[in-house]
Amino acid sequence: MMVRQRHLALPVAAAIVAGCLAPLAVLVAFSFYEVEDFDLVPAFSFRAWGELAVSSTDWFLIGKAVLSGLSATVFTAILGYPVALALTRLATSGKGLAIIVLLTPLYTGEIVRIYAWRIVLGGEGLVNTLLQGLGVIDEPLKFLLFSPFTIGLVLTYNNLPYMVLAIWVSAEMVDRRLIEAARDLGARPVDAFFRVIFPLTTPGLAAGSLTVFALAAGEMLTPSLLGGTSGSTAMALVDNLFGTAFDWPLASALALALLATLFLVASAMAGLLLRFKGARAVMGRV
Amino acid sequence: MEKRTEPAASPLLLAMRGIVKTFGRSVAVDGIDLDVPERAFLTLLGPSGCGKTTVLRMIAGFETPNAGEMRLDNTPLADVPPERRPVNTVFQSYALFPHLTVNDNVAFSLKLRGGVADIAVRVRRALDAVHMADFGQRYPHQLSGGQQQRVAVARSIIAEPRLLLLDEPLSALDRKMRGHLQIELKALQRRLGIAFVYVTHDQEEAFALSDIVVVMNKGRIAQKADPQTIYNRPADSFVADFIGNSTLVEGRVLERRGDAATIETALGAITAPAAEGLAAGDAAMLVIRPELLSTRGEGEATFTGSVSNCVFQGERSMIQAEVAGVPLRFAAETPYAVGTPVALWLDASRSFITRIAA
Amino acid sequence: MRRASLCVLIVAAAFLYLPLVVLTAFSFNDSALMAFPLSGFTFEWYRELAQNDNFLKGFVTSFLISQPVGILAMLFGLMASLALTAPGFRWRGLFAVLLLIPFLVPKSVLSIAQAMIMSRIGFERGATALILAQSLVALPFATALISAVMVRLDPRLIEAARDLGASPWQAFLRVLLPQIRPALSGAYSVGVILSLADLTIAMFLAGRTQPLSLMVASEFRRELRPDLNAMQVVVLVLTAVLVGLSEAYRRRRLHKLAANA
Amino acid sequence: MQCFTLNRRQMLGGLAAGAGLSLLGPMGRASAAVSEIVWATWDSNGHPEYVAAFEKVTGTKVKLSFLSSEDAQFAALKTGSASDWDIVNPSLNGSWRYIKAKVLKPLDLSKIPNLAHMYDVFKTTDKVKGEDGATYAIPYLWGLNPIVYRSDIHTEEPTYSTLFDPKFKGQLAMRDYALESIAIAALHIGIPRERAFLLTSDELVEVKKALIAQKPLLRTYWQTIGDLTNLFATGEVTAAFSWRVPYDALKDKMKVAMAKPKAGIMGWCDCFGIPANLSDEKVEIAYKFADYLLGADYASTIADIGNYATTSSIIRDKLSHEKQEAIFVDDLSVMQNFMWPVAPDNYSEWLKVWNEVKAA
Repeated sequence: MMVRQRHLALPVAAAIVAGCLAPLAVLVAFSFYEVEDFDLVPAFSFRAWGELAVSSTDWFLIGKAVLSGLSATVFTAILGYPVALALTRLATSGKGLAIIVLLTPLYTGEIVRIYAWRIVLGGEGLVNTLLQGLGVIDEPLKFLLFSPFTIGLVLTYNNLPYMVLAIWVSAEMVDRRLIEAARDLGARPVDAFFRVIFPLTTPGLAAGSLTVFALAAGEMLTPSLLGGTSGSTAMALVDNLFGTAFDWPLASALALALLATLFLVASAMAGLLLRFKGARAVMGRV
Repeated sequence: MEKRTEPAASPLLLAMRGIVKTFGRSVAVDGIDLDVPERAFLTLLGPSGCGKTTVLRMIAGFETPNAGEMRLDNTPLADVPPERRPVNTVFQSYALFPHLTVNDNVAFSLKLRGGVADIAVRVRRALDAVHMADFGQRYPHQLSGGQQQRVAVARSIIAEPRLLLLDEPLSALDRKMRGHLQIELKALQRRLGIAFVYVTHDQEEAFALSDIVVVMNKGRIAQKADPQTIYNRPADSFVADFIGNSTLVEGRVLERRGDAATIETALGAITAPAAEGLAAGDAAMLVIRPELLSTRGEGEATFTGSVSNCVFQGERSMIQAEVAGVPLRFAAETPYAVGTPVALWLDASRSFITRIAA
Repeated sequence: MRRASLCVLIVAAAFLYLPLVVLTAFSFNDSALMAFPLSGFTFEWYRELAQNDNFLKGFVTSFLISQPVGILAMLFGLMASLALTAPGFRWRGLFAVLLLIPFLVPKSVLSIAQAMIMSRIGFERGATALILAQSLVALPFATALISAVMVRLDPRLIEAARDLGASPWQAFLRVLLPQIRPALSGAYSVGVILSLADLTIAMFLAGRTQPLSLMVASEFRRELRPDLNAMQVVVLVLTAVLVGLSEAYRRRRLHKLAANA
Repeated sequence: MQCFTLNRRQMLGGLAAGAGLSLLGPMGRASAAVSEIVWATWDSNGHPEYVAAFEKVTGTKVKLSFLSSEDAQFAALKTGSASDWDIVNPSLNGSWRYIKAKVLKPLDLSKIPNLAHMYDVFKTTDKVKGEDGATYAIPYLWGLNPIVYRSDIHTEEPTYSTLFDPKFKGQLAMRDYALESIAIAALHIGIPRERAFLLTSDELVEVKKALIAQKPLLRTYWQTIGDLTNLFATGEVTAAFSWRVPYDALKDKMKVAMAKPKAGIMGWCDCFGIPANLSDEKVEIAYKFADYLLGADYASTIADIGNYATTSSIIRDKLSHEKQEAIFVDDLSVMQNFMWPVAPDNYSEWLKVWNEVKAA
């Protein structure tokens, strides 16, 4: 009877194949189709792939997606560690509250939140008004809004809770006595972090990094509404090719190229993080 | 056993005065004074929850006392973080770093200091001291419990601390391994000449290892003395009850004469050495340890009763006999059947009349 | 040490709540424009919100969609976790990779691809499509939550239950389920949250169904109205109240359990 | 364990919810023919207020589905992913695409009595006719897209070249839309208006250069008209190629004005159309809606609130002269000066240029 437990994988796998792999397979097929008079014609044409191969714009945007995914990962990790570690020090009752506090911002609609950021960061916005009122600056800081800085900031904001959660879960599993042992053996808090906590939380960091990377690299609303003239993204281009330009083959090819690139970078990232001794020690025990 | 040096005779290493530690509303340590002399092997003994581990953690610097003062080598410890205290700890679960090899675990504190030239040599030496030199390349999860324990000890002595704290280091090991390691630990302490503060709830272990035993109860020190004194003259009924397998019989002091007193109990009036300060009329407790009861004696038997329970323990049996409603325990070479009538002789001069614990 | 942690948490909360504070402020601001300076206090936007049937409908739609998403995510996550932790499962590695796919593919690419295949096979877009697609995206999260608890369970407990005469199904119900209940609850919540917050999938797959997120995006296309801020505040407060109540309820139960024990 | 009761309740709630949905589904569909139609249109053409009278008279609810771009509308119809739309909104100049791709139903004009009131210029246009001579779309609303600007900052009325003027660096905005933005850049670099939508590849290269040079001057590209209104209101932008919506929304709050560049005013005209696959039971109500769009109720509400004119003369004479002026029906010859944006044959090249500009 116990044998049956593993058969539960079948419906799940079927759902993923139907809902996820099949559409992606269709993308592959479409990328070889041709468009004639607004009609998608089955064919075996390399037109889209050829166009993609020589398009510096497309590859630039794919690179940009990777870069913004990576930078969001790095920033959320740097900010996420102190927050996650502070959370582990809370009393159990506080943790329940903390998780609610952490997740609530995710409930708010993306669009409304984006416009709230405009009010915060705008030329006549909260931050500029405050800084001018304090006499720190004379002219409003224009780079706060509609710049790569804005994209970085808001992508970090949007993804910070995921990173914190992942590291937090991992950090809770680190035996507190190991940290005490490190301190006892002469490690300052910062030594204890780099020599014990960090190595032992790399699985959490890896999980968080994958999440944040995938989410940030695929974002299009935040860059387009807050990034100003630097807000174009590969995702928006796919959307544009699909909807506006009616060039499904190229849209499919670009989407697949983006996907493949993200997969490669993500696996490289995971591989790198999981090569740490700590990750092996933690995973080995499980 | 040899007569030990009085604690006060060695120079003082650690002094704790009026230490209080509370967690929320519960008081873990309730105003204790404790001195640890140089080169002493001091054991904190008590049931779980008595505050012994908290004392250890305060010495290590993981907890900050709410009140009181601690001095190590006459320097206040108040603002010294754990990493700057010349104190190392062997943790109950060993707390070996799972991502580091045995060598790296042991070398941890030396590497942190930087500029230590002979790390490899010293690691080797520390591992030699615990007979683990051949395991340097292994990871903790590849070691047995006893081996992990040895590595933990090696790791905490390599930096030559002034004081080594051991938090129930042998509790997770089987009986035989525990016996081995007790002997090794004691030998190691003598060889290194560092003071050990050892936490355990196992009185046999405490007696086997310690120069000084500190029995704790509910955050306070119930008694602090050498093992023999603790055993023979427990300061109060708590210590008496916690140590050994004694029968405690409540009664009232009839008469006090020098070191001895006569106590009236359910078993009758018995004269025995008594705790200082007990006077006629005080409620007190007579402590009867199993080995003071014998089934053969001269003259009239002290008590007569019948066997109510018998536990076979191999070389001897532990018998419980009911005497005037009081269960008395004693050892016998052969098992007894339940219901057998027995006559018992008490060596009253070696029993003890002690205070009733608060 | 404690103080440092507290400072970190306060700064983090300030950062996470800054935009929410701003939109709360503007939900009470006496101006139709979302621009500084604040011009006065009003409940006008809440009044308008209360009179707007569309939002109520959108909210109900979103809620109705989020529930099956939560349940599907939980059930499929449970099945996936059981399979992942099943003894002697040869395809475990492959299955784990498969589970990661819906998560690594950007939602918009996935939704576009799903919309394409659906229009080809004539599967109408709408609530059903939306529920299925959102559940698929929530599945990896749910699985991660449940299996994280499951791998740490002592397998001997199940063996003990079997030893005491429980059938596999009884062992699952009486031994495994009680232990993973918090994780299941978490998986369900993740599904609900992802569904409520989702805009991307809805843009491509909602069809005639108009969840709140889509409605808000659509309204914002025309006009940035403060009653949308008011609505966000109401949703946040409602969520907070619900969570607070369930937490209080949970604690009372704990007390009761403790008292009975 | 402590979550058990909560969990069970959540699950019960969820099951009830699921049941509710499955009930909603068929009910909604069965009664849709009479109770509801979905109108895909622009955010400025369809407000709930504009269709209230229709809903009242017919008892049919009009559900608004706002478009993001004409191209997206076309693509959605073409791919069948627009199955939820009952009435669509092709532009006058873009109708040929829809007709050629056969995504619209030929219309029975006799079912739209209000056609009689239509201005001749719209009545006679053959842009909405197919090769078979049938009419596929009905123009119903038109207007022009001005440059909206802050008159306190721009002392001179802006032209398209103002949008390329370094003097206003960081205060300008363009719409994130290839067709209009490229045409404006073409006018700016001196290409005559007749050819602004018929650019050669070489001209596109020049236009691209101008647009890339413009990028640092722009605060942002605007996505939706609500977005642009917000940008004006928050002081981020002082001049932008726009629709008239921000002007109407802000004219009482700040000094804003509309400029109609002499180089060529972008006109627009939206049409009523029925998707080719619309079910028969909905066609009748769709015709009623077309008639409504050309009737007095829609014309007067949208003139009043949105400041737009319909293609029908039905209420023109009842309006004050100021209102006539505001919605440009005082002198109908204005239409002769319009540039009608139209997707060119090499449109994909345009889109490519625009994407390259944005990614530059």
